Amino acid sequence: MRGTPVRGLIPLVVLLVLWEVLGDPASPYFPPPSTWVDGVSPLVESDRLLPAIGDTSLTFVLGLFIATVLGSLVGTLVGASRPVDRALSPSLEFLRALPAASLVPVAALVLGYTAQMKLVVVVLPAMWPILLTCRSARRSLSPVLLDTPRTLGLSGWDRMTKVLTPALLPAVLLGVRVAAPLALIITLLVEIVTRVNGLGAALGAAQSSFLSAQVYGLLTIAGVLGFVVNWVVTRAETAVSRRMRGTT
Amino acid sequence: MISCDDLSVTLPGANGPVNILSGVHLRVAKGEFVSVLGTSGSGKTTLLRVLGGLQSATGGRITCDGVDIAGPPDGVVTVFQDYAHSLLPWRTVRRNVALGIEKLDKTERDSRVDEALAMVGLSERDGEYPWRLSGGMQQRVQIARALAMRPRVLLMDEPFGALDAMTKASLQDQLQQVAELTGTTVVFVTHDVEEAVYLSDRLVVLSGSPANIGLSLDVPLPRPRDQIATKERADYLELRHEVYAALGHKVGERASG
Amino acid sequence: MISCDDLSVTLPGANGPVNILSGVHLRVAKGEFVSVLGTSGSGKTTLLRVLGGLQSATGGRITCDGVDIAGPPDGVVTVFQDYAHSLLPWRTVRRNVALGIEKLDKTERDSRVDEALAMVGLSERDGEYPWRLSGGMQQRVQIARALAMRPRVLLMDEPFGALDAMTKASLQDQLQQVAELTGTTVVFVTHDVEEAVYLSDRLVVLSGSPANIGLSLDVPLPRPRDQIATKERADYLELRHEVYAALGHKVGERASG
Amino acid sequence: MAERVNVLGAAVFVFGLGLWELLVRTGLLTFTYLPPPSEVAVGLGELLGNGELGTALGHTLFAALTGWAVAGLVGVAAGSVLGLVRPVWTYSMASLEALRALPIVAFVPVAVLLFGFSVQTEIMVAFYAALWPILLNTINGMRTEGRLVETGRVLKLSRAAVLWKIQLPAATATIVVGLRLGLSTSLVLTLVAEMVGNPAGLGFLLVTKGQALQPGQMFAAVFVIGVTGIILNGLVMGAARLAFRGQLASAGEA
Amino acid sequence: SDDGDPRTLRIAHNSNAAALPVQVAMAEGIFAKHDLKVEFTKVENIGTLPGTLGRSFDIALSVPTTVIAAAQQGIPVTQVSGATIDVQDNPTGFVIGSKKSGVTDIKQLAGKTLGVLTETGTTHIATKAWLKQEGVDPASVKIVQVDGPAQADQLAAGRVDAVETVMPFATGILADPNAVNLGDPYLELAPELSAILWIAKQDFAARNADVLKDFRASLDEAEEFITGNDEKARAVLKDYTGLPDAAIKAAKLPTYTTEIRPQDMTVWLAAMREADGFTGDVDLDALVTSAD
Ligand SMILES: Nc1ncnc2c1ncn2[C@@H]1O[C@H](COP(=O)(O)OP(=O)(O)OP(=O)(O)O)[C@@H](O)[C@H]1O
Ligand SMILES: Nc1ncnc2c1ncn2[C@@H]1O[C@H](COP(=O)(O)OP(=O)(O)OP(=O)(O)O)[C@@H](O)[C@H]1O
Ligand SMILES: O=C([O-])O
Ligand SMILES: [Mg+2]
Ligand SMILES: [Mg+2]
Repeated sequence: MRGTPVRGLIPLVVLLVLWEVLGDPASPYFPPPSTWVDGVSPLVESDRLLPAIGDTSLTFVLGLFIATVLGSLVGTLVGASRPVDRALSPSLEFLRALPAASLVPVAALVLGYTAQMKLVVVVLPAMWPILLTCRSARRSLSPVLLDTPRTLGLSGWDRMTKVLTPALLPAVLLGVRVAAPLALIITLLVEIVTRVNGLGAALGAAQSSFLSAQVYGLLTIAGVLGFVVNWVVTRAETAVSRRMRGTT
Repeated sequence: MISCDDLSVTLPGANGPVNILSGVHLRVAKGEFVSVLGTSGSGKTTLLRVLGGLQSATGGRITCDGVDIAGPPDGVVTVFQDYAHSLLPWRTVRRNVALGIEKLDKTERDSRVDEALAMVGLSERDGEYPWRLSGGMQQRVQIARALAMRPRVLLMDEPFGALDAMTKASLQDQLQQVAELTGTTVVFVTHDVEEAVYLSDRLVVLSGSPANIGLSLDVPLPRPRDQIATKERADYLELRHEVYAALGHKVGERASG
Repeated sequence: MISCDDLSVTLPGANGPVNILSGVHLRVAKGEFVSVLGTSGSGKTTLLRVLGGLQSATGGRITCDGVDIAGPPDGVVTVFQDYAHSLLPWRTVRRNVALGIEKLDKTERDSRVDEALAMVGLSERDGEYPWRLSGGMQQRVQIARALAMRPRVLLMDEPFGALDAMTKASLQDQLQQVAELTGTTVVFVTHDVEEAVYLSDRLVVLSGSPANIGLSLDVPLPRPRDQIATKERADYLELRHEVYAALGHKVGERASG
Repeated sequence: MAERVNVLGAAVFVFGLGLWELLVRTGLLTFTYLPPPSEVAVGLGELLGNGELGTALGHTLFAALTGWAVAGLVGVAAGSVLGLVRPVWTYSMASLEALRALPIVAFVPVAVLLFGFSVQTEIMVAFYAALWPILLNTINGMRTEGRLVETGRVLKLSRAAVLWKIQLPAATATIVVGLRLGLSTSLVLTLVAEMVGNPAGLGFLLVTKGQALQPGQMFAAVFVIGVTGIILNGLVMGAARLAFRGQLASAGEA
Repeated sequence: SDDGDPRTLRIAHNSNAAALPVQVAMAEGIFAKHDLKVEFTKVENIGTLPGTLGRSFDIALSVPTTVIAAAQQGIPVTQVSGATIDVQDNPTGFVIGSKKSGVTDIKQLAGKTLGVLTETGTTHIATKAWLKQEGVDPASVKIVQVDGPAQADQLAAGRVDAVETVMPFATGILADPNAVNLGDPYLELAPELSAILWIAKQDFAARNADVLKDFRASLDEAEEFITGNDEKARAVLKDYTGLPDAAIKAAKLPTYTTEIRPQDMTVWLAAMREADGFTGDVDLDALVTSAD
């Protein structure tokens, strides 16, 4: 599988063109795409857009990164050991189901209204897909593949870096693909809820001021942000999968 | 050096746990070459996995140099029957062979890899990925990887099973030479009676269900052995005969008589 | 019934495309049993994949009953060399064997599965998952699956490679009997010269790089053959001798002389 | 069935609750917003007593499970097509990737406009949230090992039979992971939709209990949400083990 | 009832005490007496309500800033009744500082963190205007949104230095000895100001003037009832807010009014222009439906 071809954007473009042509330019709820640029221009003029994109990107990417590290570690651990899996699963399952919005005040009590607080709230749900895909990939690894480095006397570290990590990498990246939009959603949600810096804060403000063209403009920017990260991860995943062809 | 006493192994099965091995006593001396024979499914692979520290026994005691085996002991390397799964598909042949010796400095490592690849006749294919190789080639990569480690003990599970007669003979002799030169202890699972007799100091046959060692036979043929000279010896032919008979096999016996 | 003319196959390699087979001419008549020999990596598996319609040739013409092969033809079943990857891990042994005949009604299907499992000696393990079986057992499940299909043409890639001598002999005879009874055409890749001579009407040897058929030898031993009687015949021993010689192998020749 | 009850996991969970209670009792944690488990238990009793909890839970479960089930059908079907039919993948995957990147929470107000304050809004959100993990995992699971597909061809299975008997079962373990992910995501986003959109269900219950200065009841709702997550996941895994015994056993999940 | 019976009103409001008159009117049969049927929906997030008028609801509780912003974006809503009014001896808005953070006066907010209910909300616009009046640059105050129930903890924990809030949260926050009430930001804009009101879609209001008149009349009667029957009224309040008994007992009810006060809209628009850089042109006349 190669990277996702750009041709695949055709249906989306058709949809947007239809919206532009058939949409009512005066609609307060569904302004056509051509109005979106004007919608966000006040933010550009007041120099608020770029910092907002920066703040959101930072939380999103950093959150996703931490979630990836934690998710693959915990996922590998619970995938490798049934007792650990049984001990941790219900608690993890419980935490996962908690809505981010009700975690915000709790996290804020401990960390204040800071970027770290945003990170904590983002990491928990975002690590879940990575944890689960990693866990199931670890479970279905061939025992012979796992025995090989042991019999060759590789140290624990070498077993992890030279065998386990490459073998689980495709699964981790699949998990990251699923987690990326989730991390973005939660980042925006936390920003909407707290109005702590970022696109979500701008989005929330625009929404409560009924600036729908600005809302769509900001959503598009957020969407592009998510798409770019997705695209990078997908590229990485396809490149890795191709190298792993023997196993897949 | 390797010994197991009253070894038993139970594995999960569709209808509850199954007792695979029971009451197995085996002692392999340093530098000894022991072959393990037995019908398909008798438990040879399981026994080898226990000796290699890859599978824990349900009962009995297994030691290597007097130390209880828990995990693969240093210098004990297993060559797996399932070669397809034991090669890392993301590494080239060369890097697969180097996997166990990457702590060595580059010159030493390279020379060992080159040597091992030459032994198995794959010097030319060192840049290839394993999934582009034929079955027999993959098996040889695995053997090369084990040889590059220069192990004290080699546990080999049907290592030459997927090889044609000529390649097999050549590898048998390479193995024989290496073992003799370095004093390597070898436990060798095979289906090939002639190969077992030709290579071994002793051969054991797993039989029964749960399996244990039904026959143990010394092979006092002089070393070094030779594919032509040894196989023409009367005592070689007699031993072969004896093993076939013990396996209840009327064919090889007569056909070669 | 199966024929290939001037067949050539090129596969991708680390340093660009590699020409594996070139100028292969092979004709297998209906009901004929042809063995394919050759050193490890010579292209036996590749040839079998082309005949089975699993791999398209780069050049030449391949037909089955006069029809160009594009995809596996009806009634042609391949038994793969790497049995570990060819079984569906989520299906029990019984359901793996039934995979190709699920369109049949239940009674017929069950009786065919039972029969096939009995032939390979796995009747007792029919409820087990394949990953709980030993290597040789997995290989036998794959053979049973092919036999249950009652194919016109069987393409077998080292089907008895992981089996001990006794199980192997028993399966050889089962196969022989089935082929004779049903007029099945068999192309059989093996490393075992004695097996090839014992089973075949004709054997061919792949050699060279790119490989083509270097030797083609008729085996005019009378049928039905017998593990004891046939292998005692002078012409059997002579043929065996001849093949070993052609393979450049001095050992088998003398050892059995 | 008895050994399926996860005593160890429950013990760890209860230990966590105990630790929290201890922290509050020793005065290390003193927040009115975040009550100790004992107070949450009282709140839980009150919510159970007046029947609010049952109604809200029923509503949320209905919305989340409906959205999830539809996403399961659509995701597995579309994922199979995308995973198996090259041109469809080529000409639509990038659009899906772009749509997937859109933050659904921000669309809740729009969904409220389209569907009003109705359960449809929540079902839409639950569907959208669950669709992606199921879709991606299905597409990924459809990359069946080449040899298995060849086995199907060799045994002359029809294209449909190869799909049904080989490719889908081979993808099952992966799809089940997608379904589990989809389930928790749809539950969580249904709650978000209830918190900011349709005023019903557990999401609204916890907002309104917060506004009513009843932190015990509010966190009782949060607790119920978490436990619901555990139970739903257990049910999905249990059902999957029953329905796909072999697939899960071979994936080490039995 | 856009498409059904105009005398059946679908009403949306939140847990605010401002909604007490409609609930009392319902409970006491006052609506029925005026030949009105009503259906209530409690929605905590009333910011989304303007868009739902005419679809899900006929009448909704709202705030002036929302009405102005919505109208400016072409969403045709209009005030159809007053709800509450802040007067000097009965304020409903609060800015509360923390002694620990050194905020005991509005001027000390510069450089501090202020927890607000909604950044775009009425209370915050008023606070910003107030800050400006006091010579503090609102941009120098760091704003975070903190949900009412969480405000007390966040202030006590020092996560915010001051909060801007309403009833009933103010009671709990002020219970902390470190908390200091800095004043009601609404009353800094005008001596009397309405900050909560009832809205409907403009065309609905135009078509159903008589219904709305009955609606207001019902609320007026309900207000009288509240004044005369404190205990009963508080029982209703408890019923729809779910507040604990202590909070119900301690609650100070706001001053109710059904009066539509165009002058208040003018004050709010000015405050938005002044404090929020609001630049749009709004026809304030359309935003109020004349009472007669
Ligand atoms: N992972 C496993 N789980 C459960 N049972 C197993 C497992 N592996 C092997 N067995 C069972 O243990 C028995 C012995 O298997 P083993 O692989 O040791 O046989 P073997 O002698 O090596 O056979 P072969 O010559 O066919 O490789 C068999 O009955 C097999 O079904
Ligand atoms: N998938 C592949 N891609 C590229 N090259 C391949 C592939 N499979 C096999 N080859 C190459 O083709 C050649 C012939 O391989 P093939 O598997 O046909 O040999 P074989 O005669 O069956 O050997 P063996 O007896 O070891 O199984 C080898 O050089 C091998 O490296
Ligand atoms: O609230 C969420 O976790 O999406
Ligand atoms: Mg074995
Ligand atoms: Mg081959």
